[in-house]
Amino acid sequence: MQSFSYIPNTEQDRREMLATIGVDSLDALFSDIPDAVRFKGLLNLPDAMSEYEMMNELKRLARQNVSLEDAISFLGAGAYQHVIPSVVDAMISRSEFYTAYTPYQPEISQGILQAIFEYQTLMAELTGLDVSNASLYDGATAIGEAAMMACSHTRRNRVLVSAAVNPDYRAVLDTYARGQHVETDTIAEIDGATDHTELVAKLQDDVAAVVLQYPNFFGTIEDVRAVCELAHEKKVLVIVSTNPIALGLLESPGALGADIVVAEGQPLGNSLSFGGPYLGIITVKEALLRKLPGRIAGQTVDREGRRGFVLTLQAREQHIRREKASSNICSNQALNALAASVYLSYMGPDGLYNVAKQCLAKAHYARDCFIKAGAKAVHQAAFFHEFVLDLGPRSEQILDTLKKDNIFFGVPLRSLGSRYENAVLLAVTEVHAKSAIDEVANRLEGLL
Amino acid sequence: MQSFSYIPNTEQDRREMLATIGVDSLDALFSDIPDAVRFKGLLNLPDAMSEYEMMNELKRLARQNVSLEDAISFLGAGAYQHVIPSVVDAMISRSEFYTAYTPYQPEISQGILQAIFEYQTLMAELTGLDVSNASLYDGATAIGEAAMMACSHTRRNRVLVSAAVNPDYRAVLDTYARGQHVETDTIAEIDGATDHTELVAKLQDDVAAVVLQYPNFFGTIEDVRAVCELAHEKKVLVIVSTNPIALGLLESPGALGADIVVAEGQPLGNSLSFGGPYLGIITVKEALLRKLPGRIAGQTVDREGRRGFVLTLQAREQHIRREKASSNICSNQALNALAASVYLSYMGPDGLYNVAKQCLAKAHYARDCFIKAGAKAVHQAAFFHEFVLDLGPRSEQILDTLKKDNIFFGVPLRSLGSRYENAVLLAVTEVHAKSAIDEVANRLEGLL
Amino acid sequence: ENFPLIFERSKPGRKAYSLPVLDVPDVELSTVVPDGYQRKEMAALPEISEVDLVRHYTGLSTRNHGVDSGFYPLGSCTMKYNPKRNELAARLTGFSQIHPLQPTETVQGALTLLYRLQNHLSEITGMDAVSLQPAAGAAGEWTGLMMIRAYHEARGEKRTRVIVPDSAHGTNPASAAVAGFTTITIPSNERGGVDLEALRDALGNDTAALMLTNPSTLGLFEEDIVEIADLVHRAGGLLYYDGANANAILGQTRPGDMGFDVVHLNLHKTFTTPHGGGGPGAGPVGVKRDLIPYLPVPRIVLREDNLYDLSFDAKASIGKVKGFYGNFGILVRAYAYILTMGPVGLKRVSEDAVLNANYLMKRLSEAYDVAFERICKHEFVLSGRTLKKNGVKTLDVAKRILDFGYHPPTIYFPLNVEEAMMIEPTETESKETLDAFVEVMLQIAKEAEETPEIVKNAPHQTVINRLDETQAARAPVLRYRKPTVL
Amino acid sequence: ENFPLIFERSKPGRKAYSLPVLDVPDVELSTVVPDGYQRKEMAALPEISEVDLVRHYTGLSTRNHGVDSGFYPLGSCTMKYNPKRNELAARLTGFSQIHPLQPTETVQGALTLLYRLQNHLSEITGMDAVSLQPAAGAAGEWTGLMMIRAYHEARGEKRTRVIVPDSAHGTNPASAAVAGFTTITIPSNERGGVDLEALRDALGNDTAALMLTNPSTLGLFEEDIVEIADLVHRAGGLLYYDGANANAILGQTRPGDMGFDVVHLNLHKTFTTPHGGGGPGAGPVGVKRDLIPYLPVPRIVLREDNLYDLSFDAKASIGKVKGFYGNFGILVRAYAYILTMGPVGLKRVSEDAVLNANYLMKRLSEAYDVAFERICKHEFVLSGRTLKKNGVKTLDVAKRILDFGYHPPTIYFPLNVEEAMMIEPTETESKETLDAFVEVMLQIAKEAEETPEIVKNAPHQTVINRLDETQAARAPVLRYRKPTVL
Repeated sequence: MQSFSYIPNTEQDRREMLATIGVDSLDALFSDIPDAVRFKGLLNLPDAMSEYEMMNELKRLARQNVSLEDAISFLGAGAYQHVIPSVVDAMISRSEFYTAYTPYQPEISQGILQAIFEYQTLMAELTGLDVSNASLYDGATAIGEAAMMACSHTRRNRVLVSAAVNPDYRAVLDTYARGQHVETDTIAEIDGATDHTELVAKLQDDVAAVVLQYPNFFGTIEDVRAVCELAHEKKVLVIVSTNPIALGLLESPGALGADIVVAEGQPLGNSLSFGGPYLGIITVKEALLRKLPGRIAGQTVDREGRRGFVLTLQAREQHIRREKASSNICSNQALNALAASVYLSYMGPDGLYNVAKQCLAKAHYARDCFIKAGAKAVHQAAFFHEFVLDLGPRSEQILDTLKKDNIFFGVPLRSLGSRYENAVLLAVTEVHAKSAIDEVANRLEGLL
Repeated sequence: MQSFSYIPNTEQDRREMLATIGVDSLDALFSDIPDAVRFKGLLNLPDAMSEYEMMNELKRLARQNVSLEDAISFLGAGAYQHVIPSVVDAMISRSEFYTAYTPYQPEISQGILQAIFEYQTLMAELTGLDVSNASLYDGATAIGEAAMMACSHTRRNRVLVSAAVNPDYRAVLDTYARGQHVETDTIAEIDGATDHTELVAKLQDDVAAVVLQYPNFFGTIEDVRAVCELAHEKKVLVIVSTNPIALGLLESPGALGADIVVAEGQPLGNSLSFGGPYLGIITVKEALLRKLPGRIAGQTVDREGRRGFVLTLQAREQHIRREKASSNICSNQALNALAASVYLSYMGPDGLYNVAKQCLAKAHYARDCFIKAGAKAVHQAAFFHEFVLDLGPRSEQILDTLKKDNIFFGVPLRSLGSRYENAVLLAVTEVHAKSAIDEVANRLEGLL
Repeated sequence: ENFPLIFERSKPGRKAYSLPVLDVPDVELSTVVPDGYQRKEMAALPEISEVDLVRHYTGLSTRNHGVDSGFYPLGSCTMKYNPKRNELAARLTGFSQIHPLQPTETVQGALTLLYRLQNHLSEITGMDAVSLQPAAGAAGEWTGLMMIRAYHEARGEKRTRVIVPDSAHGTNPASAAVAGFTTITIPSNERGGVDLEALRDALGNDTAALMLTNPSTLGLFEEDIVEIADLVHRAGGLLYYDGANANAILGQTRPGDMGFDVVHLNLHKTFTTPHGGGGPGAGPVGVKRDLIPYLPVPRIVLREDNLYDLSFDAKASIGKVKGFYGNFGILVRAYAYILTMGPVGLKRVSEDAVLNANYLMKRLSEAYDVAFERICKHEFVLSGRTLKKNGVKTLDVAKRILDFGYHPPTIYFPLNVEEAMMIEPTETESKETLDAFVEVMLQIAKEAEETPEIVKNAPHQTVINRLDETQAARAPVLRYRKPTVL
Repeated sequence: ENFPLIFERSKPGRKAYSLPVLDVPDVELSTVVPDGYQRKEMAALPEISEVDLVRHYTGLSTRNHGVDSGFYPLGSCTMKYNPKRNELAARLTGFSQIHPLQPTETVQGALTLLYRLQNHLSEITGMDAVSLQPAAGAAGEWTGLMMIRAYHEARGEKRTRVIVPDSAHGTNPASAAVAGFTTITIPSNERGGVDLEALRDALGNDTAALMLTNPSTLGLFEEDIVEIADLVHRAGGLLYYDGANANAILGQTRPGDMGFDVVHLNLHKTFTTPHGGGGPGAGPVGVKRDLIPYLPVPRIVLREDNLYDLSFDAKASIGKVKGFYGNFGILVRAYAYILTMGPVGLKRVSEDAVLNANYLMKRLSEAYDVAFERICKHEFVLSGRTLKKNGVKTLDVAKRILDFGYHPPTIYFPLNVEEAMMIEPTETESKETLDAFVEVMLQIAKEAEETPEIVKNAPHQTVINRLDETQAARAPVLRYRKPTVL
């Protein structure tokens, strides 16, 4: 009989176990499946591969991708290349963490529970709000959850979304909204920032929340404070989607007045991995705590008064609320949250500031270089580490030429409309050496 | 002040600690170094690199090597490419293992001590002898240690070494022998096997041991049994250097009569790593136990009768014997030994047999293919997974041409004398797909 | 002694981080950051050296039980062994260091993998197309239900109700709610299956779908599945398959063949991707042909020039359900698993999962009430009601199990069994492990009889004993705050 | 309960291994293996599934204390933090998957690294050339002494004696013995240094070398080093530097400048490569110009065409001392460390190693006898003699330390201090860690006074208590044997 590394029972084990059960064949254990729907024969899948063959096959596939180790990439738009300290993977690779389930049994899960508690503290600190959950799926779904939560809390069902919010996030939000019969409405952007005039016009009584991004999709540092003031006048909540790296240097959305902060946590020590698994961050003001979706860890004591941690406030959650739930989230991104905690603990306040500062300085340097090389600025607003350039009518060919040398210059924005027909969005971080920026600027100059 | 990830003390810590010590500067702590030999200024080394820069630099160097993932290689001669199960690195990467020292405190070192005890058992089982130590440095030095041990035990100081023993091992043995005023003498090989006639002639009263390899340097399955009979008649010990993979299928040297078995343990789950760290295996008959160099773990009980393990028989060791020691070994290759244990436990008897069988079958298949392609057999003796081919006068160019396509056809043997002027030694293992062998045979045919 | 929080290990000025020196001109913040937008107070992140950080998280890890630590028969969670080779595969540079927006020509390997995985999961479930996007089982449910809604709406039908059995996971009704449906819960019959009468009563022209976990959370295969499917379809509804328990049926039967229209799988259950202490998982969703137009975008497609591509071109699609294309790193692991097992291995998985469960059920029936006396699939439910006479609750049994180095079963679920204990051994456990667990369970049953206090006061061997969950919820402390120095 | 041996988890017929199917014609063994050379009885390797194997070794790991588990002030072993980044570096495919006999053009990266590491270590030690081959400190000693022998022999001098101080590691005299020398041990003076009178007496025209660890194993810098070097050289001998304690002097002074002719370094001490539970380490050896001809082969050289190469061309060489070129994987880690620290960082290492040691010595002097009242370097020696009045031995103190999660100091070494405890904190520890350790040590001293039984019966918190070492040695059980079933 073919053996499989992950299936221990021997033929003799199987015989003994069947005898104990009191049936004479394995087939008898499947006799409750109506014959009409029994699957006969074998699934049409490739034959089992040994570890060596499987790994070779996957290495072959992996080599068919151009990894960023072999490229210069200014791609961002929601996923960012950063330095990931080696300790991150070393710690999340501790098997007691990654092979565990949700910590339902606190006595043997203090490791993860305390780690979640620490994560919640870090997120609250970073975003300037009171409470964090244990994580959501990613930055895109976090906006969806936040908006639904805002509707549930305000009992209103209209959400205003800035056009300067990542279009992918807006698309996911739209799906969430359709699900719960919520309407979304877009607020236009001017020069890469939310148009406050339009916002004011649309801030009607049925509006639950305004969603904006800070720094926004174009990299612009939005005037969150002003938006919060406008919205709060109408008792409208403000949901700010942010970049956690930027918060090493920019004022926290909480301090600016945001009621709910969400973020894509990938930049905090999580690898790019072609888009996932990433980390959905959400923090809220205390008042919103009972509407916060997902797991939450809380501190308590054991019978001897020792500090310990448990999952708490479960009355909010789907397994208790069932059909009355306003979120269905169950499993989340615990291991990515752990990575974020290790990352932030490793960087410390000084390190995070330093990363943010380098992103900012290098992005400004790169933008200047590329403009000198002939690209045109599209926006004039203040920005953090992303910005938009216009490469003119030959934009597509230029990107293509650079791509052939494994230079991924930026994300084309043509889907955003005619204004951005030839525009690309670039992100620059601490991984970009001056020499690489200069090299690309040189190449660009020759192409423009 | 520049900060370093691995140095925690802050400036304030340093000030407080100096105050407690009662000195006013760090310099004062080095005042015992005579000024004449104080090193002024900074060492002439590259400036500190951040983790990202350092890793990039090492990745750059690593990419300047052709890894065997990108090559077809029949190189062996003491270092072998095998399938390494993923569990091996996962287990030896547990930091409680790899960041620990030699287990001097058994109560908090049961993990490593039990692992050593299990390793000793595995080695004894595999080699067919009574006792193993916790490891030596590698296969080459293991022969040196074994020979010196034999001399010490027999109080004789002459060692006969087969010319079919790996020349590198012989060179290391020579260095050991010179150190301890031992003489070594070579027994010639005929058709890739030890010449028994010459052996008999040289088996004089002053001979402590005969050293042979099984399978030997040329891959030949030596007649160990016959050598043991000849040697034992003269009360000469037999030291057999073996390949642990071969012992999945070939009779154990212990069963054939060997007194001391040594081996390069690299093939047991240790990566090639450009020659090290590897694993020196040594096992002996019970009678030789008290002369066995290195650490040994033994079973015992604690005060409550629970089974436990300790380092034992330390009276043999350098830290007790000091100038009376016949070996100076202190640290060894514990982590490589652990890798070997994980490997063997994973493979089990059936797996090890299977690996050995595949090596044997593929080596025979490859040899036939290459001979059909025009290479000439050099030896006719039975062999395991290595063999010698003669490529004729254009040998060097042929190897060079293949190399340019990242085919490492074999190890040239020209240093062994005129008979091997155009000969190469090839090793074939379970990693070599038939398609790769066929491809190389095709290429070879075009070149010969 | 309390295990310190990372914040309690912090010391001002200590640094672990290591970054390249800034090699471009520094910027004066006030010239590039708008007034009032520089952070005034830095986030109170810990300041710690590398070794202290490593000791902190290593120490935390040793205060946690994972599958690698020991048996983990947590019902409905399929706590299988997580293969080490899959961890290596996901970490290959060519997978872990690619950006989701790279030109598709530069990520053909990744797209190939996704495309093949879609096809393999279609084959395994008997469906016609699969989307890999949902990040978790619940996300898969929601995605599936949104498609069901779109399907009915496209046909001009107003179907607002989703039927779920009382044994269903909480995510089922919750997902229905967030997809805009109302839920009807129907009771199980005495054999643990769907009560056909109740189903008939519930069905109507407002029925959007029946959600079924099969085998159910009771570990029982729905013997009437053919009739159920027929009833639902005839009422104009669709069938949704919750794949949480798919481990029991791999290669034995397929949701598609049973009549299901939409299915999600939990790759972190059936396909050995690690649970990560609560995630990330992946919840791919498969559909029958009629529902293909509604699949989320982008879809992974094979172009005529034999290159793989992302297609956003689907007018009827429910849209995007997640950023980018799903939890790629998890998908790589699942693909590695499928390649490793092949069709023979996957069938063997369900065989041994079911064998192990029945063996364990049989042996435990000696001391515990089995909720339903019939052959189970990959898991089964015991009731602790017989222990109650000495005041021992199922919770106590669970806590006592901790003392023996095992993770306890799921308790108090499903809701329709009193003092439920839901046990799922999985196929990756050996008979010896099951036997050792049986010995412990029998001993605990004996203790419950003879020395109930030992059980009621358990655990005794853990780093901490029972925690005050009431206090935790009543006066929530959800984050650390630095003590104010007076 | 005993933690099972891997053999006790074995079950006939169980398999974890996974190999490609044989794709070439199978061979009939009897046709290719000589008669009597097929194995008759398979080695009794365990038969175990993958998860059981993983649980076995994971379980064993949790029964072990490493640097990542907590403070490890084991004197003379320099138990520093082992950087995670270095582990990654050594595992890069381009380093871990290259064969030592590949054509040198295909391993230029590896050779570049080795060449640069040689040069960096030369600079750090103040020597003229370095060989990276020795696998460990003791192997470095032996290699160095073999070169010293070759040097004297080449000059026609018969010098057979090596002088070592009484505080030396056991490897020093042992290495001298295996290099063919006899040893003269000289006592230390009252300040812990070399007794110059005794040295003068020992020196003669048979003196091959003086082996010195500086700072010594007492943690004391040899203040008379200039005079000592002069004395030895004038007697025609050479000076050997045992680099076990080099952590104290990085960037502060160099063996070469002190007058040493040969030096070895322990990369697994000073250069943060992990100890691996007893190895692998690396013991590179450096020499002054006059000894270069005797260095082991091969040497890593830079050819005129700017390619790196292996040179076997050295007639006077002592030959080969190890297979291939040394413990390459360890050398990669050490190189990564040197690049990480740079000249400023390495100097800071010795500063903080010495600062931490002096701070700890000062604080512990409150309750323990300090062996030598002077500034120490990276380590220091306490004597437990004052505790003896209540029958508490140094061994007991060490065992009691275990209860607090620390590894104890080295005990009963060096031999010239009664009830010695040799403490080396290293620079990777924080002041808080040292302070917490001090509190424990003071508490133990108090216990020794007030409740000595607690100390004498320690440890109390470990998975096992004191083991019967006498029985272990008297009736050695050195391997598992399957119990015979009667």
